[in-house]
Amino acid sequence: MSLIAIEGLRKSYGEHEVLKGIDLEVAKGEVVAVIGKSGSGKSTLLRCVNGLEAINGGSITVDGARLAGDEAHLRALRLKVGMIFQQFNLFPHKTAGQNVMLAQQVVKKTGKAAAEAMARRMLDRVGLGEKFGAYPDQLSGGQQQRVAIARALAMEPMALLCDEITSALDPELVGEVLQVVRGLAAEGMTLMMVTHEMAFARDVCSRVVFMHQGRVHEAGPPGEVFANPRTPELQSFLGRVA
Amino acid sequence: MSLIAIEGLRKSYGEHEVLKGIDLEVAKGEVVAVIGKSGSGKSTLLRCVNGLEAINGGSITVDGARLAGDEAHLRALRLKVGMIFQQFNLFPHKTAGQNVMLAQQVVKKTGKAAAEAMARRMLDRVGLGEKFGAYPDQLSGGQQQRVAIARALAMEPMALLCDEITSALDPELVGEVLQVVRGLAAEGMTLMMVTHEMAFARDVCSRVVFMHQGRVHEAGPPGEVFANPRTPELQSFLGRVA
Amino acid sequence: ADALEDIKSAGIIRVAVPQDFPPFGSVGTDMKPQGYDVDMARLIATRLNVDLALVPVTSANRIPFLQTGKVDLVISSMGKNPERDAVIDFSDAYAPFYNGVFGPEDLAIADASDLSGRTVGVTRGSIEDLELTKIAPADATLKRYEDNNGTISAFLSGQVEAIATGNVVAAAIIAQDPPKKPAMKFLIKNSPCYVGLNENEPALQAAVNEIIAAAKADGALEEIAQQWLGMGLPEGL
Amino acid sequence: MTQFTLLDILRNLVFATQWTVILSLVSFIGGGLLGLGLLVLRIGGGRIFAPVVRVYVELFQGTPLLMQLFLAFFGLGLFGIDVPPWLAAAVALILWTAAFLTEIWRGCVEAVPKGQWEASASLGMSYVEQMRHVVLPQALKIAIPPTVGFSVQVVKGTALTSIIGFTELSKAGTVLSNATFQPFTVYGLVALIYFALCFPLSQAARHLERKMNVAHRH
Amino acid sequence: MTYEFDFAWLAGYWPVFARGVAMTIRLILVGGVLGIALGIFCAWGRALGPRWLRPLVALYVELIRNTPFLIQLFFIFFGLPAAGFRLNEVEAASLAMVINLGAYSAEIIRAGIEATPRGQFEAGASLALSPLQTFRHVVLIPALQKIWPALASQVVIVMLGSAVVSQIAVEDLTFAANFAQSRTFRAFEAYFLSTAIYLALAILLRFLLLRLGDLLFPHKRGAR
Ligand SMILES: Nc1ncnc2c1ncn2[C@@H]1O[C@H](COP(=O)(O)OP(=O)(O)OP(=O)(O)O)[C@@H](O)[C@H]1O
Ligand SMILES: Nc1ncnc2c1ncn2[C@@H]1O[C@H](COP(=O)(O)OP(=O)(O)OP(=O)(O)O)[C@@H](O)[C@H]1O
Ligand SMILES: [Mg+2]
Ligand SMILES: [Mg+2]
Repeated sequence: MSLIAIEGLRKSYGEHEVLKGIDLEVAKGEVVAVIGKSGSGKSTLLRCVNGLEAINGGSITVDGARLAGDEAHLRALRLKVGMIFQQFNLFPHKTAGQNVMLAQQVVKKTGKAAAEAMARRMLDRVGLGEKFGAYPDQLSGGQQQRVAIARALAMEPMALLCDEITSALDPELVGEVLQVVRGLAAEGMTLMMVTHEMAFARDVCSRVVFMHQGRVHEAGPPGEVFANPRTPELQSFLGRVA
Repeated sequence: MSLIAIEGLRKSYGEHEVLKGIDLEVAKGEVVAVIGKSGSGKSTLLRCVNGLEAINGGSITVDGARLAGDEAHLRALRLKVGMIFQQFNLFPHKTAGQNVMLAQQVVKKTGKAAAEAMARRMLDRVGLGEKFGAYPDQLSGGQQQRVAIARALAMEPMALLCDEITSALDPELVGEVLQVVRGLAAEGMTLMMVTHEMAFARDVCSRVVFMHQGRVHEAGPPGEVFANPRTPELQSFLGRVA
Repeated sequence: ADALEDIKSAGIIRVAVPQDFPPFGSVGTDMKPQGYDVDMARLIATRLNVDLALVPVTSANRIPFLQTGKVDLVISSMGKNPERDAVIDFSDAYAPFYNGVFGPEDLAIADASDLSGRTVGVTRGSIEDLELTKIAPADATLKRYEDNNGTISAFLSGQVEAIATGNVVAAAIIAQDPPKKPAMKFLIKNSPCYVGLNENEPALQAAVNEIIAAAKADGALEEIAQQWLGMGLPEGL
Repeated sequence: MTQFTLLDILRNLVFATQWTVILSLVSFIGGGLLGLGLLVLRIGGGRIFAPVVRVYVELFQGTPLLMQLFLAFFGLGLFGIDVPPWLAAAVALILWTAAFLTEIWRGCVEAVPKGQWEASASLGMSYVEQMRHVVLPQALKIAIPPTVGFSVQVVKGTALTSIIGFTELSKAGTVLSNATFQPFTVYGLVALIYFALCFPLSQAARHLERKMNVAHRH
Repeated sequence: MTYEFDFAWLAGYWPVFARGVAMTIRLILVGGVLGIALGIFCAWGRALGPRWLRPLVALYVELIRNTPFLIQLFFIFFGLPAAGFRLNEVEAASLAMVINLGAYSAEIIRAGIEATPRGQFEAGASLALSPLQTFRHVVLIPALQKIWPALASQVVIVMLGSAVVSQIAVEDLTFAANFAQSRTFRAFEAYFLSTAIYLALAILLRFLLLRLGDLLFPHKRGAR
């Protein structure tokens, strides 16, 4: 059974229909790269899966539970699916460690000691064990993004959604974040990631989904999709980015 | 004789010495790429050449005139050397055309008609002839940056300093700006540009300067520098970016 | 210079009068000052044969007006005490001021010692404030409001149990027929009001005193008292 | 006792309101002009003038307006300078308003991104030209909502001129309530009139602010 | 004019001034703490609260901001007893200050909340925090930090504005000055003295508030 099942998903902003019926299944342990032009609806798709946007049609099912709009269901969903953003969105008034501890303590009511132990473990995992007490603005972009990953991991989600998590980084810092993601993939984490890093997508992902004008235009294993793009849209897209 | 001559340039912020003695000459018509890790002092170097930062030692000579700190000298310098920033820094309360006209009218006391004619010419040159009346927030990032280039060109500088002028752009928009710069280089403009676009540096530049910890660590024609980096620092830098 | 001469040569006398202390000084429907103090000012001006400029003042600024030479006299139902006398000069008394402690009918107070443990409202800096402060027992609480209006409102809204004020003021409240009527509990003192003037102006002081004496003698002051206080001048003012 | 009808009270209050309005306009216009001058000294006045303006602002923002009015009127009188009340009121209110506006506007100038200074410098503009053509026009736009918002404080601040003998709206209220013994009617009306004066101003400020934020997001 | 300043009389009045200063400090302490708390609640109510709460908060804020403090004070002190709710003058003054500062700080804090990047709300939500938890743990502190200097200024303004509470017989610093001058007729000395004390209090209060800000927002120190 697939962990995330999206069926006929539609989403409009006012008049403008951004997602025009998306069908997509993500199995446990799969690493899916979502690619496509700016405005094609990649972010919107991820945000819908995380319940950050109310949907206008279709359904999203995560681990067998169908997404509903009420607060309790949303929170249950978000405990299963973590999200990492392009702009890191660390809490500026909390240290790296506190960023990782907060949701555990507030949402899961984990005790302080246990939350701290978990935070240290997760920061170690992203290679930032020694930055526990540093505030976000004392960290480089790459470090901040890794803290954001640790923060999501600490909630022990079943899947992670990553929206262009390296786009706001200086080129030198991209590598360190991708390294962490590579590790997660190797450990079997389910990942759905919007990315512009084609080389990375080719190496690490088990499937590539190309979005175009609010639809899944092409999808398949990276080897196939990159080597033999079937539609002219994907061909032109790959031509431009590569 | 070189257009820009930098000798023993030193610059500190408080205790922290950012430039530790830079020697560099840029001849007329040369296109110099400045590369290096974040924090290595690339921006600071450009800002010193444009007189935006007071220097602590050494000298900068532009077109035979030595840089001094007083207002009159600074203005004279800035008429010879234009600068373009990562964040565009267009004047948000003026249209594209007015952005290009303002300094001509205020600084050079050019008449309105002449300034407008020049503005139209320069906007045409960067491919934005039809955007004369658009306000910056009605333009895409790439278009804004091209207006910034037109604005600098309208002052008819002898050289242009460009500080990561494509870093704030979405990947699809980088190309259009680099195209404009390519054109300028072909027409013989003297350019000194900080960039992370290695492919572009290789193609277009006549010389590459690698900065490391406030010093010029290696320099030479792009063919040599990229193909045979001599120092381990450059090797590692190129390895990471490429 | 001599203040009296200045007044004569200018042909005008500037007098500070209250605007918030009926019946000594308040306003008519045209917002012009009226009251005992105002008529007193008019009397002095007439008898000095000069024009009159009325300057409405409050208890907070009446003395600065005098000290900075912005007015020549302060006629604003002022009482006298040694500290005040050290700073300005006073004329002879020009008006009586019967003040007492007033409270609701059923409040049992017969003299100052009965105020023990009670809360009494009074207008800050007024004659009754000065007097009551002297005679009230230590455990009586005096609440000092900015003006008459505050004192009265405090009484009517029940914020204080009793108030010390002039009998004419109390009469004015009763005339408005409020739910809570102030009844006289005891008389504090008949403490007269004095005209205030700057120090070292003997000529002006003498002239004012002369006018006051003459007005007492010829009944002019009696007339003012009848109009504004509804009673005649007491013996020995 | 003189009897006042409700109409008498209202008529007199409205009449006194004209002083409130005039004083507000004078302080706001005068304070605005002075504030602009002080602003220039504050941000461009170097080591000598900038600290002087800072002390000035601290002094006027750190003491009650009531006391400032008192000292402007009577303090000068002590030195034999006879200031008419309207002049003292105008001077004190203008000085007070200017102190606040200078600070508000300084915040707005500092809110203009540093990049704007650098871009205009790199085009060869002088300090004055940068100010005139690039920074002030942008700062002005940010400054309008808080400035309009502050005008509400000015309107309410004029109430304190009663200490030097002005019978503006709130003093008229006090005087009338002393003459009528009807504090609730009188102060109720006073509150209403103030609200009628101030509410449009604060709404305008809010509207402008919202409009600007929308324009920003554009 | 040859006015001679004389502060000798003060000897007899310094206890009045000392008590006045203590009262002014007490009022601003109560008014500051509760007023800001009320302001936080109202800012939340107006920016993020349930729909029905928003117009109520708006009404309260507009009523208070557009009428003079003195009038508000009169209504609380003289008016509420008619509704069967009697507060003594100190309670009334404290309540008036809380209500007044509450309205002003609500607007200031709301600006801070609205300046919070959307990403912060979304990060909170995606970590399964409820809206209220997100507000409490994620939004509030950075929002307060952004507007802290403005809030500090407003507290100082309210402290200076508290001078009028002497009109309902609260024995604060202005009362002390008025009381002294009504006995001695030395108005200049009394007002000079109280002005100087107000200035000192204002400077001290602002300083303390900014230090408090440093304590509340330790991450600011790490800023580059
Ligand atoms: N809150 C919103 N209100 C209105 N339109 C929106 C909103 N968010 C996104 N859109 C529109 O929806 C479309 C898809 O946006 P989305 O952010 O999903 O694209 P994307 O594929 O992630 O692009 P990018 O690569 O630039 O991030 C765009 O046309 C965008 O303008
Ligand atoms: N205004 C400043 N005050 C203090 N330190 C500064 C300032 N500007 C720059 N620095 C420091 O100077 C060093 C060099 O900065 P610079 O901006 O020149 O680097 P760069 O090579 O341009 O880096 P990047 O690729 O990130 O733009 C850095 O360590 C930076 O922290
Ligand atoms: Mg996106
Ligand atoms: Mg740089």
